[in-house]
Amino acid sequence: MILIIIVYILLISAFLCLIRIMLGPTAPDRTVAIDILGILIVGFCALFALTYNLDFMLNIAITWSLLSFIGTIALAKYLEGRDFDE
Amino acid sequence: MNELLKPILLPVICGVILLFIPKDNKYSNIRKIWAIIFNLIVFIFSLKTIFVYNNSPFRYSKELININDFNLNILLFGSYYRILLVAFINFFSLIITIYSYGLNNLRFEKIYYPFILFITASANTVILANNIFLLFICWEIATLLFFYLISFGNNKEANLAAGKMFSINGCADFIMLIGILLIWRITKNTTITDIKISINLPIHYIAYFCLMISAMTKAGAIPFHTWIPDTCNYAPITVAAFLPSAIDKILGIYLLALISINLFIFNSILSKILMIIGSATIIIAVLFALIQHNAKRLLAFHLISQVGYMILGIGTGQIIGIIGGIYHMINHTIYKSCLLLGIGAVEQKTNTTELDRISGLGKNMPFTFLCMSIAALSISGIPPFNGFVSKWIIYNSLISGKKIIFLIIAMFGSALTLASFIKLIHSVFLGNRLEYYSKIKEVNFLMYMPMLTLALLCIILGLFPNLIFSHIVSKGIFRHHSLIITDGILLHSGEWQPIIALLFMILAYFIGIIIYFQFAKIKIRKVNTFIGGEIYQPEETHFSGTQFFLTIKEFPILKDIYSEAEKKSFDISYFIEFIGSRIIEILKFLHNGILSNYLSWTLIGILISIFIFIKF
Amino acid sequence: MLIYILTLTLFLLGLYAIIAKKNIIKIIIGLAIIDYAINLFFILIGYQRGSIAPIIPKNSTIKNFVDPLPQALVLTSIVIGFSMLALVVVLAIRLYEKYHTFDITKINKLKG
Amino acid sequence: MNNFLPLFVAVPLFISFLIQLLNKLPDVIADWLALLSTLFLAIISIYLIRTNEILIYQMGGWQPPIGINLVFDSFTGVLLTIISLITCLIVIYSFSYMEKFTEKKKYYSLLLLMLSGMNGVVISGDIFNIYVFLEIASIASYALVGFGCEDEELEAAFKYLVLGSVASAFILLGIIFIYGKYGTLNLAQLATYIGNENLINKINLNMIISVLFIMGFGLKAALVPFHAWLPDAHPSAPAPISAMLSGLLIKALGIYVIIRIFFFIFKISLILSYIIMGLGMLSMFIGVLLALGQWDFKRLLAYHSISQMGYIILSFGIAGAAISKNLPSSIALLALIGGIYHLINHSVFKSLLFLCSGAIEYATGTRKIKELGGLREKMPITSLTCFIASLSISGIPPFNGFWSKLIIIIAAILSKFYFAAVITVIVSFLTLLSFIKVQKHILMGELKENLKEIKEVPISMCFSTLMLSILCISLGLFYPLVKTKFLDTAANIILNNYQYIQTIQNFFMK
Amino acid sequence: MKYLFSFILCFVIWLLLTAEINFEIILIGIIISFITTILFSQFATNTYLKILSPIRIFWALIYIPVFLFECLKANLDVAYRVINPNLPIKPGIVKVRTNLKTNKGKTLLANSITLTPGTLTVEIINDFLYIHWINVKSTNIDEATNYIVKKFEKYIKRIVE
Amino acid sequence: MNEIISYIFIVIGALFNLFGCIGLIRLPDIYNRLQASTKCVTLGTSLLLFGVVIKTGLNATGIKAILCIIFILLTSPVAAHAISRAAHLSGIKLWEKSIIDKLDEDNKQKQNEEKGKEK
Amino acid sequence: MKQNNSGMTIIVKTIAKLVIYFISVFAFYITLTGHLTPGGGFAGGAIFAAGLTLLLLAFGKDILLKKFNYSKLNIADSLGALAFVIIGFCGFFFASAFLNNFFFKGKVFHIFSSGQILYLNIAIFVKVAACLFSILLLLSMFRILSENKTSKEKEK
Ligand code: NA
Ligand code: NA
Repeated sequence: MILIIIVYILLISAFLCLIRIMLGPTAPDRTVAIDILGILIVGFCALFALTYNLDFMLNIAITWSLLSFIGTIALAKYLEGRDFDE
Repeated sequence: MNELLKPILLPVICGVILLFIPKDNKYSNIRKIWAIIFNLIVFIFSLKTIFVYNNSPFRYSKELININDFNLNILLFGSYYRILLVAFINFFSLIITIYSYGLNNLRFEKIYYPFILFITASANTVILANNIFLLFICWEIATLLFFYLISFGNNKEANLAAGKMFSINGCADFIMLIGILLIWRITKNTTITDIKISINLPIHYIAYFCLMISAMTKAGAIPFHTWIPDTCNYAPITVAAFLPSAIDKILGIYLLALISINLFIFNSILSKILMIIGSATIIIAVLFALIQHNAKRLLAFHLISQVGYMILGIGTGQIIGIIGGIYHMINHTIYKSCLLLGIGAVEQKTNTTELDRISGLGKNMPFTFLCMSIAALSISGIPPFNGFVSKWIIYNSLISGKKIIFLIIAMFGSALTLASFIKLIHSVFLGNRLEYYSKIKEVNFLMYMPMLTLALLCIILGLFPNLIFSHIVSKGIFRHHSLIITDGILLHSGEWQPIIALLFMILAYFIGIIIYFQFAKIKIRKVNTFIGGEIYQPEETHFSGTQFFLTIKEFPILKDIYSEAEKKSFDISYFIEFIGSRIIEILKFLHNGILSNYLSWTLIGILISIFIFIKF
Repeated sequence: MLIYILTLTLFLLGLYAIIAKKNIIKIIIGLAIIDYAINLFFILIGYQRGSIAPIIPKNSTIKNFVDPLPQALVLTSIVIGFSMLALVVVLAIRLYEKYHTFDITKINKLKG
Repeated sequence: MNNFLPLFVAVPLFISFLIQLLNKLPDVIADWLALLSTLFLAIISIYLIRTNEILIYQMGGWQPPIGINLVFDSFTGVLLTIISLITCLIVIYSFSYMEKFTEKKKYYSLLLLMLSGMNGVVISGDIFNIYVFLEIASIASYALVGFGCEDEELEAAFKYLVLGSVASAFILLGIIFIYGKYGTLNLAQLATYIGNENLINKINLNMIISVLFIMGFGLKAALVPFHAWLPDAHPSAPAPISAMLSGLLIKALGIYVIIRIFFFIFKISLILSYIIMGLGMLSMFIGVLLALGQWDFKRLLAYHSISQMGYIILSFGIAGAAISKNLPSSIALLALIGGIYHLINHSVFKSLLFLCSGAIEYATGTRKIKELGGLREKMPITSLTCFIASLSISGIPPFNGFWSKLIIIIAAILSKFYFAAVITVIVSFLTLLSFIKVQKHILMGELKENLKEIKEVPISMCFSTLMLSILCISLGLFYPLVKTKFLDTAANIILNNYQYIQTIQNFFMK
Repeated sequence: MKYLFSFILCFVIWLLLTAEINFEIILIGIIISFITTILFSQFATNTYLKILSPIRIFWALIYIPVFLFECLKANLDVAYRVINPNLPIKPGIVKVRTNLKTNKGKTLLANSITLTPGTLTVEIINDFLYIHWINVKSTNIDEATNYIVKKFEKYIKRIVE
Repeated sequence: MNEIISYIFIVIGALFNLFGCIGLIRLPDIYNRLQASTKCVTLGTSLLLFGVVIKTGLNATGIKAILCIIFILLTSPVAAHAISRAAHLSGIKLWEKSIIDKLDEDNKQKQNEEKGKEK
Repeated sequence: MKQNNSGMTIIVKTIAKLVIYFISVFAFYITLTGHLTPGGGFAGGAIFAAGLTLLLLAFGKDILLKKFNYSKLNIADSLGALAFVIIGFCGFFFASAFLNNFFFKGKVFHIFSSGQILYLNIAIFVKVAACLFSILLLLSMFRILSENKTSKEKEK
């Protein structure tokens, strides 16, 4: 029961992020939303690991947080108007 | 070795040997001499075959491949008639090779002589083949070799002419393939001597027409003639004399006779169609011949026109007419080659064949003059030359078949032929000799010897027509007066009605001569203009016989015809090319390099296939 | 059923992008979307309600795994799709170097 | 003996990576590595095809549907042999030809990757692996098309890639449907499952699957209307690659799989045969018409590839129709023989033609037909081989193209598809016309002023073209031998597909 | 010596990840740590080793609750502002100064600032940080420094420098 | 007991996440949104993970969760900083009711100085 | 203190320096336990390549290319692939079939179990990491080329 409530809370949060991605208005806004979405997914993974007692879900959580971070950095660098390898 | 394999394998072997003589110029004479020797050997062998023939046809068969009843065995059948034709082909090959010895502008010598031999071999195979598919293959190879023979000339126009020639002939060849496949479909057989189709279903007609179109294209009947003028004009003269005028005629008419008599049972509808085509060919081609200024083109149109007689003869469906057609084919080959070789000799000396530029060469080139005159008289059907005999037989058959309209057309064609040859002989050999042609000498012996031979043949075959006839009759095919189907030729020595025919002919020549002089009177004039001691270019000052017929163009109906002809309205190949190029343009336009178009095609393809699945 | 239709929509969306969009990058995105849609579809084919991933964790007693084969195949398919994507991006960049445009309709030297 | 099967995939893969690794060493080593590996494959493929039996190999020792298994039958054998032989010659050709490109090693490694993909497609026993190998070969070919990195090459590669990927997507979709419905991807198992079902002639999943496959593999085989990538892509690649793409790739990825799927898995139905025949005729006709309008030698050849693929698929369509109409099996067999034979022949002469075009481009620097002329004087060997190849593709006896075309026509007539026969004859003529044009403008005619200095190409290139033209001639001259040795068995395998199914079933029963 | 910190770091991470200790894990851990250290040797510095001294660890242990408290405060503050229908915010970017010299110190400071009440490090130029402040209390550089930086700086100085 | 505490943590974490996301929607400009989202969501997720740690104890899962917390705490402020910096560099202005933009002023001043030097 | 202009701010750099060890070890972890949990060579390689990408982003290419230049990546790439095929061949030669699992299989849920899958995973790791990162490098290098070109054109 409580888990379902938590999941719904997280889903609403994710939905709000999606709205921000849609609304926009600038590229950094969307980037932020994507970043947040990534972290939310980490939360999901943790919940999943908890409920099903699956060890490897946390691997996924770590991977996701890591990729989300790198992606955000990459987008930020792009938004600065610089090349990837500058 | 089987007697029938010799005329096929010998030329191939000889040709391959010739190919190994290096390209270097210093080997030129060796090559030429060996070519002559080889051709002589081949010819002698084929003559020998004639002499060893004893009333039963030669046969040869070798099992090769059998694809689900489609028989690709090598079957040869050598009846007397066929052997005779083979000998004749080899004879021409020899004549041309000898003549070529004197030619000095053959840039493609290394290929030329072997290819002459190869073409001979393939033509021989076509004649001897008893498997209709084998016939097709060799037919096609002959076309290809012809194409290469012209294209090797390295000459742009020759190249174009070769292309045109090939696109028309090749197309016809593939139509023939369709015909052959239909025949196979109908009879489940590919052996010529076993096939006998009585025409009553549409598919039979289609099969016949497919083969007929092919034969006529090879022979050059209207409307499939358009390749001939260009080819004759731009190809080397020996090639023109060898192929369109000799080999192709023989093959085309041979095939026409074969399908009309052997493969199919001839009926009156076909007879009418053939006769209409024949007479149209006679008259239209000769009308075009009249207005030509170039000797080669003029001869080319006569090449077409004469085919009309042969088709007319075969089209009568009567034994006598068929004999006449085939005899005319042989005769035509002789005199037309003679004429072309003569013009070749003139071209060798003057570097031109434009009639306006040549005149009065009679004294310089007496042998050429003589030979060409004989040939010209022969083609015009003047007795006692051979052209007369064959035309005579054809006329007779027309009369006996009560085909008077066709008779009149044929005779009128003859008259016009005479007129146009008077023009040719006049403008080349008679008239005033131009100053810069005065030093011209007769061509060498090896060049006029073949012409003389041919001219002699014209006379001999005219005087003693039975020389061939009697042999044909006695050696099995035409042994009896009744209808005997042995090889496809029906012969019947016929009831001639010489008097009526003779009368008509005299009338016709009278008309021809009148036409000639009518225009000659009006047009002859001569202007010598000197300005500042310089002689103007001769073509501006000299008016020769060619101008005489310009006024023909002004005749009310003819005018339209000529103007349409200039617009190429009669040229089927031109039409097809036009439509084809439009389609290709549209297709090319569709491939416009835009990705979404390509993708949408694929989706449309999917939708259509779903539709087909659902619908059916 | 709804989820299948959604997958189909995704697929058609990708197809639409490839056909209708002029920008090369959008076309590439369309390709990627098609790839995703198909992989998703493949996973769905192997899914059964109430089952979990076909991975055996330590000390686990779960028995109702989903069909593992589609997942293995999808992994392969993803790898393939990835390498394809890498190649197409390289091509797109090089094309941009040559043509100075991302408009596919202007990149049509080859026609006829 | 069946242990040899994985080598067809593994050896080229291994050599491909090895060549990449030897980046610092001279190119000659890469040359020889590539040559030796392809030669090795050619030898074992010839060895295997002589055994004339169905061989099965299990990768990693797992059973289907999980395990990967490789299957070798006569049809596979024919394709493997032709692929290995021609690739071997193409590698020899590349020795000299690829000198002018900077990254020869990368070229070889992509080429071998493509080879391994093709072999994999041909030898795979399950449909998903066919897809995987197909993708490997396709991706390598996309890269090779854009190898020169010029504008047009990149453009062609991009378009090819997009269209090819869409096709792959459709193929994968079809495979997913198959898996969803039957729960296996093994060809033999599928055949037994589907064999009990209704034929695909009404609206059901099988119909959709076959449409998807027709589109997907039809695009890989460049059948009209899925052909648009080919005339861009094939001319843009380096000549040896064009030869491989046109000669081998479209057959291995397109035709072969279509045959495997529609003749082995689905029992071919009449309507399907009609669709295949329609595609074939459309390809033949439109391809040749477009070829007639081309003045770029390689583009012309590319359009001819479309046209010739039409012949091949048409004859398989005829075979399918004959089977589903219950005509005598000899007719279906004939059509199959015609198709397989034309497939082999087209591989040989189209590769040869592309290699010739490469030689001409190598010597003269152009492939515009109008800028060429009279090359027979300066480049006798290339001209001779080009001449033979063009006669071969035009179907002039005694070269190989003649027989296969004739067989196809006869099969069409025997199964009463007169229209198809007439189209075939017409297209043959147009092909001949088009190659007469090529000969006229490239080999004959006057030598252009700017071509006076050209020389014959190096020996390795001449060797390959000569070998291929010898192959052209001997395939034609020894038709009866070829028929009894290769074609009959291969056609029989397709016709009597239960043998294949039975053998595999028995193997896994053990 | 320089690589020791990296090696130890890697090894510890490995052990944490596997959450198990036996012979093969340790063996593989050593190998992997070795490989990683070599691969990224250019990023290894001596300075991190200093952190391992007991005094610094002590200060770090003190710092963590301080920081967490600030963090919680920050979150409650922000949550309040977000939920409040009036949206009581007064944002702006201010400039603050730091006395920290090392990059590590500055980074730690910046991250701490970002994670705490209504402040976000936008830019760092030499000794100055530009902070986005959701509720600006002072635009003066010194006052702002007092508000934002001072509470972390003393700890960070002791931990890192 | 453990379970209850863990769920309390998890719920609080989830709520923080929600607040962060509401802030993402409600707040007026990119910088303010970053404020809300980074802080709340980082802490929220950390709390959530911490809840997991409490529930599972220090076994493999728990340790990984701790690693994940550390990682998020290390990286998410950096990400926020990078985005805000990028936003500022790409010229995105603050909300119009903002009080001060010191960074912008300083940049302009610097530019003016450079221009002065050039002159 | 001298500010290095390439890469991003010191904050990012400092964190990247620290985090890269974690990413790297995690990538190895994912690879080596590929036969026990989801993951394996492909995932591990991708994570490793992502870590390198982070370095590339944070520091710019100059620092990174000292160690991970294109030719080295290329060699690693083909070595990985080669290793895979060689392991496959081992199955072919030492056991009955290509890719046959012939290595000693150890205890379940230990790293040294499942025979050669571990080694295959390592090979794939090397291959994927090198390949992905070299693709990324290539892509970013193209961008520079084009910019250089356009700037040169502008100069002209
Ligand atoms: Na894919
Ligand atoms: Na593809």
